[in-house]
Amino acid sequence: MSSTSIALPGQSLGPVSSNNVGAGTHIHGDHLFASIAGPLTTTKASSKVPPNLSIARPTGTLLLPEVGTTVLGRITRTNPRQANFSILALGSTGDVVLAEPLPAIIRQQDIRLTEIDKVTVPGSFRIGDMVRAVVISFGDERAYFASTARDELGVVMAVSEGGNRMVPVSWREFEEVGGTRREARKVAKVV
Amino acid sequence: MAPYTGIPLSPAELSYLHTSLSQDPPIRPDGRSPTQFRPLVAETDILPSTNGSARICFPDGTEAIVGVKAEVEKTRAAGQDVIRGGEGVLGLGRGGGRDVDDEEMEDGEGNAVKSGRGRDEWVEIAIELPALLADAGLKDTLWINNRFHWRLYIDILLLSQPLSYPLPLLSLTTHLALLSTRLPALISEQDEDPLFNDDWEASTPLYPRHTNPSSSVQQHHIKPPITLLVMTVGPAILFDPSADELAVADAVLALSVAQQLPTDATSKSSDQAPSFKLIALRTVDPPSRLTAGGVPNTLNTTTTTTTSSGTSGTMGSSQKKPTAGEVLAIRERDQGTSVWRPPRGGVSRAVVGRMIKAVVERGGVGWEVMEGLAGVET
Amino acid sequence: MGPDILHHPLNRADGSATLSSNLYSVLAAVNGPVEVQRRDELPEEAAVEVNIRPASGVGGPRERWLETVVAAVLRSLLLVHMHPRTLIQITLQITKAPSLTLKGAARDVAVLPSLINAAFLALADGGLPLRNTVAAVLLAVASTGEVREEPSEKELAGCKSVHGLAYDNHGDLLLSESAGSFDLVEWERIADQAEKACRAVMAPLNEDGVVTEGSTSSLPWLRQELTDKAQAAIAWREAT
Amino acid sequence: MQADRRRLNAPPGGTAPPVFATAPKTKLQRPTRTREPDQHRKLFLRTGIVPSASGSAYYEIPPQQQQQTGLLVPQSSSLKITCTVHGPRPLPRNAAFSPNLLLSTHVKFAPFATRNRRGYVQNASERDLGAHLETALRGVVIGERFPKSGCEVVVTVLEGEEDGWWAGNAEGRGGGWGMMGVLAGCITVASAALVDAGIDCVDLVSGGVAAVVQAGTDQRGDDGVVAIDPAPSEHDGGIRAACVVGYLQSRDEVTEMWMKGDAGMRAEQLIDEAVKAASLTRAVLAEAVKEAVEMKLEKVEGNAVAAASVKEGKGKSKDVVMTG
Amino acid sequence: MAATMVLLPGEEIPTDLLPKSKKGTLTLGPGLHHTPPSTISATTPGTLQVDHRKAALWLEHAGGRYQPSVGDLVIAQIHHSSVETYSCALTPHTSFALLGQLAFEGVSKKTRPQLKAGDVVYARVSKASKWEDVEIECFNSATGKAEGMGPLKGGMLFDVRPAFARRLMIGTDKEGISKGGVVVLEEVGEKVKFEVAVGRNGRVWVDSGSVRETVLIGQLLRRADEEGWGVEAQRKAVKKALRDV
Amino acid sequence: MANGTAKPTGLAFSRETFAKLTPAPFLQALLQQPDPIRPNGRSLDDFRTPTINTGSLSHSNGSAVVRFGDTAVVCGVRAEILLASNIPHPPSEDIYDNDVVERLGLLVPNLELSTGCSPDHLPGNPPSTLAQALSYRILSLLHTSNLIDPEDLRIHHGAPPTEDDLPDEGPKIVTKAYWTLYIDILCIALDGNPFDAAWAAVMSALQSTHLPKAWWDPDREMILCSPLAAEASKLRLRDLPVASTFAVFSTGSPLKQRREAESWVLADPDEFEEGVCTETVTAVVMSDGGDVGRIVRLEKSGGGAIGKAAMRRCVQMSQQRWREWQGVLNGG
Repeated sequence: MSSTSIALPGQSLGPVSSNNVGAGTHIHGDHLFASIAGPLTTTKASSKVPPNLSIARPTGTLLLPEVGTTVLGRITRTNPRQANFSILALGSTGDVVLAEPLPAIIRQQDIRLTEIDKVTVPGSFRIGDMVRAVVISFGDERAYFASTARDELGVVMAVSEGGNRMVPVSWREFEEVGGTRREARKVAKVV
Repeated sequence: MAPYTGIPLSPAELSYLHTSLSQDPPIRPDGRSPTQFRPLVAETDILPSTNGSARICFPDGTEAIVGVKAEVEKTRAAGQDVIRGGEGVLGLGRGGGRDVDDEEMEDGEGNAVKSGRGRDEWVEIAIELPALLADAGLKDTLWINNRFHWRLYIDILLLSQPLSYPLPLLSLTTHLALLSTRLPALISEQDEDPLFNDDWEASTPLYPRHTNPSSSVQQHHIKPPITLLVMTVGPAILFDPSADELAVADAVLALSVAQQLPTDATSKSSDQAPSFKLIALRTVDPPSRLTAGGVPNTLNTTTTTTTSSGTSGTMGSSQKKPTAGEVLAIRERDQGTSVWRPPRGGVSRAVVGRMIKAVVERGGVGWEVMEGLAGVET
Repeated sequence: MGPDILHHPLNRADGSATLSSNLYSVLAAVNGPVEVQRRDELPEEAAVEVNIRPASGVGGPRERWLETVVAAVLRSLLLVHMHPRTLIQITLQITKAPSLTLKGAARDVAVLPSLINAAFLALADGGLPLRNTVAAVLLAVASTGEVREEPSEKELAGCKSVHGLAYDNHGDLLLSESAGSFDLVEWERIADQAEKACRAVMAPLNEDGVVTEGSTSSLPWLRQELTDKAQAAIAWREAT
Repeated sequence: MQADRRRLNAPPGGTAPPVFATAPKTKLQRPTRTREPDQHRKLFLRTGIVPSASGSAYYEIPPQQQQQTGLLVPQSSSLKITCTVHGPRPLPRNAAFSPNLLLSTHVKFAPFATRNRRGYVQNASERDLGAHLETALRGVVIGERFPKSGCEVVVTVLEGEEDGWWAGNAEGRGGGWGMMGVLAGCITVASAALVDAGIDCVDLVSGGVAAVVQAGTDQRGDDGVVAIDPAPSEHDGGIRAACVVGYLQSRDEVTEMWMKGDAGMRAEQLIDEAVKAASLTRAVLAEAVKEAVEMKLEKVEGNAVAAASVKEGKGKSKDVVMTG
Repeated sequence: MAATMVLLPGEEIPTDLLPKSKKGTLTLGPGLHHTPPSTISATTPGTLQVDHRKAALWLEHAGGRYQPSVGDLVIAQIHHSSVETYSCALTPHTSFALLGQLAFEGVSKKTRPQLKAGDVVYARVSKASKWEDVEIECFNSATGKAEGMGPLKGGMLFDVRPAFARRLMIGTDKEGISKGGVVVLEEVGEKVKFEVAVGRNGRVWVDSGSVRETVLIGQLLRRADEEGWGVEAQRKAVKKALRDV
Repeated sequence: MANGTAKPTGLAFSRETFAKLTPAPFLQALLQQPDPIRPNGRSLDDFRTPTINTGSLSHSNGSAVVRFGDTAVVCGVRAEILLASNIPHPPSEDIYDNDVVERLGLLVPNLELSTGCSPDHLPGNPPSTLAQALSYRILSLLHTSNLIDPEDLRIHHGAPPTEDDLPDEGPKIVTKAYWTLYIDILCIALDGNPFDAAWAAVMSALQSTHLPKAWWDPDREMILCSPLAAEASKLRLRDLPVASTFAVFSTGSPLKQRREAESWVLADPDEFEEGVCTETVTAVVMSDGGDVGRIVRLEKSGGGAIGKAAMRRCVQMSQQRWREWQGVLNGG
């Protein structure tokens, strides 16, 4: 791994004609250049497709979520129309930890795929819940728009009103560990 | 500078403007030639209570007023006599006053070297204009005698919201105001408390209008420097760019020029166009860098930003979208050819050279502007 | 004995009280739970904000420091989880301070007990949810080594060390600020005496209002005050 | 200066900096430039000094070897600059939508950074430095890759170049020549921090400064020489003109240029020399950045292998029982 | 009434004082905090009140800001209106309560009342959770009947302490004597005709045709609250006040 | 990256992610182990080993750079002159000597956090409450510990006898001016516990402080100083107080029975730990003549977990640390 060549911003990576632009690179004139510092990786070139050159950041790959990125975050406020949450980490297991939380919104219609009319925000999330969601758009000037309308998406960790840890017992309910108290959530299917 | 936002132009308009300005010759929205300035309103001596004043109004509505006021001040020379003894007092720390005491050590003996007696702090200016203070001549004319000097207060007032970089407007106005500034004639002798002739007619201009070779050294024929805004788009170099033009600039420079002091006093610098020298230059962050890039047609079907809570919310549609990687590739390959993309990188040295040349060369833009301003009726 | 107390002097505030000890007088006002600014908002708790105004002039770094200390104590005292995404605002105006200028830290420590006690009374008056009842005392160790409870201005000026401590009704130490020169043993002696004193002011009363436990030096003024106040509040019931 | 409610203030009487008397027998030795005109002072650059920031770097030009003067007052000034980068981060609530990364720069001298004690609040020249730096960096970052996010570039000057020799005469002082050296440093250190933060840039921008310096004390006749990386205190003849550039070597472009003074016919040469200086700094910059990347990679590997020692606190990671 | 028990914050309620209930569930009122399994402690100084019939207990406390709970009748002031809801103020400086645009008796999209900022409504708290904004309604969502709720036209608003408002609302026993020990309204009622609505949030709305009388009534209530008048004091004050009407 | 035993929720998070998502449970999990190891790899009582170097700032009379792990602080001391004649209300002659420094405000410490040392302290706004509180704690501690002999700050002048003096008495010594020390503390990198680091930096900087020889020049009516290092005098510190801060992590909650609460005392907390701890203790120990280490300042607030016993341990650790530090500071 340490044998990999390290590219620096501004370093020429060859003509565009024979290379494909990948992450961490950019094109200037007819040449491909590095735009971040990190190990350079080249995909296998085939007869018709030129190799794809990309540079990875030494620490995780992403700095910000992109459309389609799975994110983990905590619900910060809810109202009848939407739930606000702070994105804390990127990736379905949150491997990329963010230095600062990013504001995001799950709109009521994006909570579930089915029975959208029946779903309510309070019946799906409570402040403090840890949710897994996927970014569906860059959203408004402040918040990303995210969706939990998929089985493996939704609440992954929750604490009961009584302050006890809960575990999912169905697709719509959590239950206190060693307790009987149940609370309604949009539960993320165990993967 | 606060980020310049609120550019009213769409990516399409920006793209169009950029291409038309990149033509040779460039096609400017208002049909000007590259070196042509927009007509401006200028007047001087508008403030009777000042020693000199001017007002300039650009067609884009930006307007500035400058007032110059001169006051007699006792030259600070604390402990000067003691210092004569040869043991110097040197400042460590703030107290600029202290520092200049050393200066007294050199010319304190009363030898008649005139230059280098002026001090920066004799000119108090509201906004730091590049190189105004660099002009030693100005400061020296403020010297009255060993004990007294003029203090010049230059108050600059920008009357309007700056639509673009305001420095040129301010410098031109200041230039005019200084040209129109007059100081009362001195009638007292040597180092005694100065007495002045209250006859305004007898007063001497800070910057004599026309040069007469016979005049002594203390009068210098240099006009106050001016600062001009120059921008490049592709190959073109444009002067006095409008706010719209700046929105597509590749690079913007603010250049300050002053007249070249004739190397030998006998040269007929009066009849031929005086040469100009560059005395300050700085790049200005072009607002174009903050403009929004366009979306290449290939991506148009799926917009990546939905400020309006459209149907794009559902998972279904987001499946169709190209991966982030593909988006990047498409945008990069386009390189702003088919749609507008904010400029990247800087400006090449060669272009800078050309810009400088265009300003300072004999009969260049710098000369034109100064002539134009000299023509302003007072 | 015990400080002079006036309940609910301010009608506009949700809760308020004035407390005058032999050294300081403090006017405390409480508002809450009220709407909180977005940037201070805590998703699962109420934010606690303390503002301290000195007896003269505008506050400075010293007041900011006092605020952080008082806020820390009150935060551990309030049931902040009951009002998430709200603000509980406490304003403490010092109206009387020792005339003779005390030396730095002594002056800093000396004011804290009065601030804490005043703030507590105001919170109680405002009916904000409290985890416990708290009381704070000021102790000074004279150069002779003897410990003075609620010392006088003079004693304070001449003392070797000053100690401000606060205990709650479970005997938990919520605040301990000491300055001067002392050793561990001394401090532990101080802590014991302080705990005794704090428990005493909230000790239960029996019928004839005589203290059943705690030092005789101080009566359970705190409980007395709060009890009288609570009974006054339901006077109308008896009336009907 | 009125009291600042948020700081501890000077005694009401107000204080003045000490005034030094040159002791009769001591001869004040002005430092002189020993290196060639086209030679840059040795400089030190390291990234990743502030782990809590997205990116950071430290830049230093150590004081030149100075003869033991036995004076309290430093003979030659040195340059010490730190820079942290925070971002990409969400824009402040009040900010409007921005399609690009909103870069904002902030340059501040430490109170003890210069001979004249600095104030706590940014002054005009510090704000202007910030503007110059912003211009230099805006051109190099690829803003459109970080929509609606901001990036704070914070530069703290721990020790700044002087405008001239503290004991020098009028010509050496004023003119703010020191500022230009500082700007060159700011550009380089900020560039390193940006790359350390992993923000896309078209190139490594590096700062360089050159000046037209008077050979002798007398003004007339000689039109001086052009020297790169001038230390104002070393040029007793004074500095006639100076130029700073933020230079992109791989594109041969400048994102920032700041020229002051009367370069006469030498303007172009002055620029070229400044660019030369920038190229020299770039070498150091590239080296530092590469080193940093290699170190990060090793660390990542270390974690992946999970053989990290307990000292790094990784050892126990396996034993951690998750309690959601 | 038994010797009142005064509790200080953090003090537990002796188990022998807890009411016995068949279901084994207790209803906790204001001023009390439950820590599982079975610890009940005071959160504010106050006198313990127990209702053995309802197996309910709470602390009586005079001061403090109004805390909404479902079923409370409140007087709300419209602050602004959005697509589906009006945002109304119940108490100053607290986040707004939401009132559905259609939460009135027998209204449709077209016939719904057009309320503007400053208008006052008499409403019922329909949802009170610490996690979301409070919701109120101007009709009983079960029956769809207004039950006296709805916009309050004309008149004036007066602020009293929430505790006093509650006393005003306790109503009268079979002899028609106020249980809350407030007789001001009854007394005045014998001389002057007026409309009144009392909100638990410490707001009283009064409207007798004339402004003068309205203000007078408001003042009487205010002072009865602040000066803690007993029944007799109230009667005296009312007589004195009405003499010059 | 999966580690830890899979939970019913099927969650498998990396350490970093776990710490980020649910800091408190993460810390609790680590501390509940038989021999607790903190996330930063330290044991409960471990302080970060400091690195100090002094005199690196050329424009300061004294300076120091102190590093505690990833917390770095720079302190520069600048001496300026306060003319006695400029003092509005000069204190009476009989003023208790040690009070002069405080009364005249000759020590002016200011701590700057908005240097971008962490994302929470970005520049552009006035000093945060934290910064102000820290500045004040340092000032107050400087005064309480009587570190500096007022004599070191006085600039005397032997006034020649005037005729209204008694003939026999010689020139009487008057204090013409005082040195005022501006102690500027910049936090360059912040990873928790800024106070201990800042205080250590102040101590080291003051120790390395030299004041130039200064005298009153009657002719110019001003104070002049000698630029010769040889003539400058080193500032003497009477003592070397050492500050030790602890944070308390407690599982106590109003929703749980009091007896269920567990708590741990963490020495020299880092940023992450401070984020999940509300209760803190700071003990400042100095010799004050003895060799046991007497307490000059003891601060604790933010919770009730620390009682007498825990406090005793904290103080003893502080005294231990004070002993170790004597070497470090005297050496540094």
